[in-house]
Amino acid sequence: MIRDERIPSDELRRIDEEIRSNWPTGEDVDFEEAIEYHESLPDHKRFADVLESADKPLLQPRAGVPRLDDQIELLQYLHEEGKADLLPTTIDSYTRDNEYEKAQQGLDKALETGDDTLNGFPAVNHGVDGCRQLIDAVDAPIEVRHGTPDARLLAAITFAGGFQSFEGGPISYNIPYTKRHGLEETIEKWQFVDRLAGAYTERGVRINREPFGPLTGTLVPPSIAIAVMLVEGKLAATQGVRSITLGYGQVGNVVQDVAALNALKKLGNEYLPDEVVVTTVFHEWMGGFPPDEARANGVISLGGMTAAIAQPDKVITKSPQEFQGVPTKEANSAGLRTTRQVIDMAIEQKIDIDGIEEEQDLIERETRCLMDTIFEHGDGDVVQGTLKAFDSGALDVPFAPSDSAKGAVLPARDDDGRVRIFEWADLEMDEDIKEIHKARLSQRADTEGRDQSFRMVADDVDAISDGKLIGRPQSQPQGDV
Amino acid sequence: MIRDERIPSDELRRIDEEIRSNWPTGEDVDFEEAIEYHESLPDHKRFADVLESADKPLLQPRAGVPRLDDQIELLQYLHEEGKADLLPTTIDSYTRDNEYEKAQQGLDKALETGDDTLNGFPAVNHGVDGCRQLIDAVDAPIEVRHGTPDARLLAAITFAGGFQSFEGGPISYNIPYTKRHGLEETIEKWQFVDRLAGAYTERGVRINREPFGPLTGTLVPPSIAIAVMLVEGKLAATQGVRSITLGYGQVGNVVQDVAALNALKKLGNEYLPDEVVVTTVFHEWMGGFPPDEARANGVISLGGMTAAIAQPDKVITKSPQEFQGVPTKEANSAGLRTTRQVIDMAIEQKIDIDGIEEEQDLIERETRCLMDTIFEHGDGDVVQGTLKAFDSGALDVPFAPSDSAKGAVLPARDDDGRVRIFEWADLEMDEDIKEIHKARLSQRADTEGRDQSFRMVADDVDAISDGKLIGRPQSQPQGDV
Amino acid sequence: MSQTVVLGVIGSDAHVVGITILEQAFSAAGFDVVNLGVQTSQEEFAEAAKAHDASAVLVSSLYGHAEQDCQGFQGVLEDAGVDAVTYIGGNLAVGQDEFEETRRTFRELGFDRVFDSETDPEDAIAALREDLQITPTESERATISS
Amino acid sequence: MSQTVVLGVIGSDAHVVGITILEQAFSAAGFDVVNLGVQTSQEEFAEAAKAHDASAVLVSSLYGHAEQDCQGFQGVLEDAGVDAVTYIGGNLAVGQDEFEETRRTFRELGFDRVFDSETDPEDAIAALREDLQITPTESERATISS
Ligand code: B12
Ligand code: B12
Repeated sequence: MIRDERIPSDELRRIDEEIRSNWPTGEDVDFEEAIEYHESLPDHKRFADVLESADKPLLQPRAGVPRLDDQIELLQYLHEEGKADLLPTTIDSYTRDNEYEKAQQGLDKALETGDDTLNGFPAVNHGVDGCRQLIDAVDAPIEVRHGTPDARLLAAITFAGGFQSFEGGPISYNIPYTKRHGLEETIEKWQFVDRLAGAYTERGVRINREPFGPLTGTLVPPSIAIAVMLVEGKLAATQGVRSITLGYGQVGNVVQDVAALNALKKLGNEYLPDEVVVTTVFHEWMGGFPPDEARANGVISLGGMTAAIAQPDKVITKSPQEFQGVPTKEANSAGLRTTRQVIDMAIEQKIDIDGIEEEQDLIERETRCLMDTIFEHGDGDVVQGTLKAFDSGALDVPFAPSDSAKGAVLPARDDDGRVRIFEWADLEMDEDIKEIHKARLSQRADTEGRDQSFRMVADDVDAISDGKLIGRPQSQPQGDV
Repeated sequence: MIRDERIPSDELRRIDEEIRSNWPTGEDVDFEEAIEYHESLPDHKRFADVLESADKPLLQPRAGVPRLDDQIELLQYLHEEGKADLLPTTIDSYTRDNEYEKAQQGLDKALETGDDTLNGFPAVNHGVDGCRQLIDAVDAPIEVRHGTPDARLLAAITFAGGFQSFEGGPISYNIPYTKRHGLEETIEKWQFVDRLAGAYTERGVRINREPFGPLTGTLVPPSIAIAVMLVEGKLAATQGVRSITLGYGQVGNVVQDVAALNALKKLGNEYLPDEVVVTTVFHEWMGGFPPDEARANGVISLGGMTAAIAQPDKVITKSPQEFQGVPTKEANSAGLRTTRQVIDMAIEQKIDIDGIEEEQDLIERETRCLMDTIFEHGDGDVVQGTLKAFDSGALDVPFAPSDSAKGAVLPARDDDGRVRIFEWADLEMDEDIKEIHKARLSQRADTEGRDQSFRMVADDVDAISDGKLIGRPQSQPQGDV
Repeated sequence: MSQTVVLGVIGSDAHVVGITILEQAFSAAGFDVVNLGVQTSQEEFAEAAKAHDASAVLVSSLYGHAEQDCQGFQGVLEDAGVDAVTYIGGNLAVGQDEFEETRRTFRELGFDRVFDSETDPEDAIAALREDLQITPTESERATISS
Repeated sequence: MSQTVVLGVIGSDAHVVGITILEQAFSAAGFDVVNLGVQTSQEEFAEAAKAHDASAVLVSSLYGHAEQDCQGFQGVLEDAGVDAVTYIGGNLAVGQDEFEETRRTFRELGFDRVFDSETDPEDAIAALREDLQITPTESERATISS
């Protein structure tokens, strides 16, 4: 029975050898030599140090293209023209499915015809050497961003390749990203990833790990996201990770977003062991974007404003082309610079908004309910607790495609635009908290003169892309404006 | 001696005839026939009614091109693609100088070669008929926006031409816009403009008048702007205007901007006669913009956010191309839609920021000091008081090019980014208020480890275009970030 | 003719929100919806369509690999003996391509209609109602601009 | 040679902030600045330059009418017997023109250097120091990119 326990060294070695034989480039991984390579990197490429010592939110975009030279050019551009502080390398979907053969075909096609049909950088296919060429060529720390349920080979190759930060986790890269993988399976696989990061950490190469906070990106109630972050943070810590960045995706209500980021930071420090350095990352709105770059800039700026107030350690920016498809490098840079301008204009201002403490308090209480139920489900073991809580529906994520989550919980916005829970299904929560949500939602229903229904949820899903925050019915009163 | 008194009817008629003979198109103005034309306009083209009955901030861009057909196309585009609620017609600089001959040459050149060397719509040259073609063709209310010290003929023609809103005033279109005209002269000329608007108003055609709040657009302390608005509002009311929109230009500190808009609304209702309907307009940042559209979008969005919180009746939007030159219609629409998205996402949220009341209180006290000194300088007469107060420097505007203002007062931002007064010169102000400013500015000087000097002012002037709010010295600590 | 529609996200794509909305909209419009969820293979589409005697197969793809994922799809359907209207919709190309080009690509792959991601579910429902009640000629079909 | 520079905004233009900054920067750099303010005519520039025996005339224009306002300016200066370096800077064209085109236009109107509105005052000061101390050849001048 899988538990929240550190993988023993010999086991680590065994798995490592096994997974490295899955694709030819796995052979080139040599741990000792990799440590040396990391030690040779200059300070400003050490991801954890740069992030942890920053005195204002650092900006990082998403970006990945199949060919190495293109990826180098892209990242250099985002660094120089977009003024990104931290850089990403987003991995293609075939690699995420461990279909390295298909990824190879895509890469070959890209190399031959110049036609990029892969939606990211196939790091496994590029191998240790390819990764290092990228690390060497770009003058800032780079993180691997992906969405891979079984990321063991990807981790082995990219860590050896010089990357010092790795996104994802067993829940956050399973529940929103796949229906094909069981949760037990992904937990086991991510224990290896974290253990490997821990092995580097032990040798002084602190690999930063970043659980993916936004989950399905669509109206995720803050406490659910935070609970998942705490679980993944704990699992990583157990395996020896010492630099953990907990994530949260903007819901668009400033008070709720600031409160959530505060709660994330506070609970992160509380639930994670002292030896872990906890940082936070704020993702600009991860749901459906407006099909209009000008309006998209408004969404991005509201994220920047929120970041200026909450001051997370890092902000993942969106581009004005988010709706349409993978952005051009110009659009990606534009998203960075728009965000930077808003943050830099607002960050020195004292902006204390009423009600943040109250909302934060609610989020913390909700999160504690969820954490308590996880511990109870597992008799104190987080791994078992997580498995059983998801199984019973006591822990759940809205719009989850995975079979490992019920996906039965449904969110809706209240009259102020904060995300509340409309359908609890089996989610564990104190009755008095449920009453609070209920009261807020019925207030909205009153304002709109309609019943709470899935229609309201659907309207909220579309609202931001339609130019609003709350999905009001078309012909009804507009609330207190 | 010119005083704040209503121009008698016969005098109105005399001046009207005189100024209409200044350019051939003046002949076509027929007041009675114009009233009929206005009465024929549909409700949704009645500027004052549309503005006063709106339930959320209406958006209006700036736009003006020389040719009529181009102007029609431009406004239709801004209405349909930019979703502007209210439209502008910005007048060219020659017309502002009453150089109708030069404007005609520019217009002829534009018609012949297609080359637009005029920077706006020469409404006098287009005449009553041209104006009405514009009003007829565009499906929203349109305002005349200009910057003309002597706008009498422009008013006579555009009012008869169907425009129902007219920007400017004797101080706000003198002090920031010209050094050639004395204040006494512009007051006299604007008394005519207001009196003419009053004559239409008496006949049921409520012409909306909008004093230009941003003044020089560059770090204008809120109380100075508000005092000028109150004076111009009072002058217009005396002449019979009943729909007055008081303006204010964003300084970029959210608390100060919200406080200033609140104070503007409150003092406007207090100082202006009861029979006047007072509305407010917020101008997105009027100072130097960043030379980068992406960053400019951030500046614009911060304005939208501020508008969502303060909820003025109208917002004048900027375009991302503000730095470069007159924007394309696409960029102008983009500025509108970015603003709309931010406002619509934020406006239903309850965002109460601490310290707004306190800042508002300070602004109100400052404004009352200035108003008191104006009344005292004029022995109760606002016109004489304004003339004498500007003359003595008791009333002053920073960066004023006009010889009628000393332009000796100098603003600088405090450590929070609020605009304070660094050099008072002869500006009238209670000692305890001066002490508050002094304390705030010395706090900033401490943070930066440098003395207060013109260098600080210059740095602040450039700060937003350089991507910050406060002009910190390059190598110094960055404040409390 | 049965009014069953089979709905799913093809390939490795896990974007579930769109089909959740579509399922709800088509159900509300009176169709029997068989929602296969995300990461559905061509074969799973074909089997389900056959098993439920579906009159329409609605394929969704958001993540930019639609073109590869749909290669040979019409053949798989034919081999399984499926005779249904086929629609595809979502975000069908990687990057910032022109949609008309994309539409052509997927029409050539055999889809009866191709929808972009700005599509209102109501438009797809209207189109399907039309396609199932009358067999439209090519010219009529063109007027619906899909 | 005197180190006096005459500064002003030409035509009907009232944008005063730029020349306020420039006045301060040139003064701090040791020049004697005669600031004519906004809305200065060609004749006023010429008179002041003559009266103060200026070594440079710095013209600013922001509002987009610079080209019309500067027609014949060099002739007016010559007629007044002014022998000075002439610079123009600011926002010199209406709309979103390419700056290189604008620079050409104003070089043809006779200005020695043309600056865009992103110019840091320090760059203009450096250029003027160079122009006044040594008479640069056309090739040297080109390297300062103005
Ligand atoms: C939310 C989201 C996610 C969530 C998804 C959670 C989940 N499981 O659903 C997360 C964060 C997990 C995610 C992951 C990824 N995403 Co994503 N995601 C989005 C986002 C922001 C919104 C999608 C959404 O839910 N929209 C709301 C719903 C209601 O609208 P919809 O999906 O468009 O569906 C409507 C219409 O399209 C239409 N429709 C859809 N299908 C069909 C079918 C038919 C027949 C018809 C008639 C109509 C129709 O009707 C629907 C209902 O109105 C979009 C960008 C955007 N649109 O703003 C990117 C986007 C789709 N994602 C993208 C990418 C690349 C990915 C990743 C590959 C990479 C990554 N960054 O990690 C992974 C893929 C993982 C995987 N295996 O699938 C790209 C796709 C690029 C392309 N096509 O060129 C997009 C466009 C973002 C971008 N600009 O880069 N994503
Ligand atoms: C503030 C402002 C105003 C204020 C001016 C107050 C005042 N009296 O000074 C107000 C609101 C009154 C105003 C009015 C108008 N404005 Co105005 N204004 C601006 C704005 C936003 C900032 C200008 C500024 O102060 N910048 C800060 C200073 C420090 O920078 P600067 O002026 O560029 O000067 C620096 C450099 O250019 C350079 N420089 C300047 N001159 C010279 C000369 C030399 C020799 C050298 C070496 C360097 C140099 O060094 C300076 C110091 O660093 C600009 C847009 C922008 N830049 O963001 C528009 C802008 C200049 N204005 C514009 C226009 C059209 C007008 C109006 C005609 C129309 C209107 N909308 O009402 C009127 C003109 C009235 C008149 N008669 O002049 C346009 C010009 C369009 C064009 N050139 O194509 C602009 C670009 C806005 C736009 N995008 O439409 N404006």
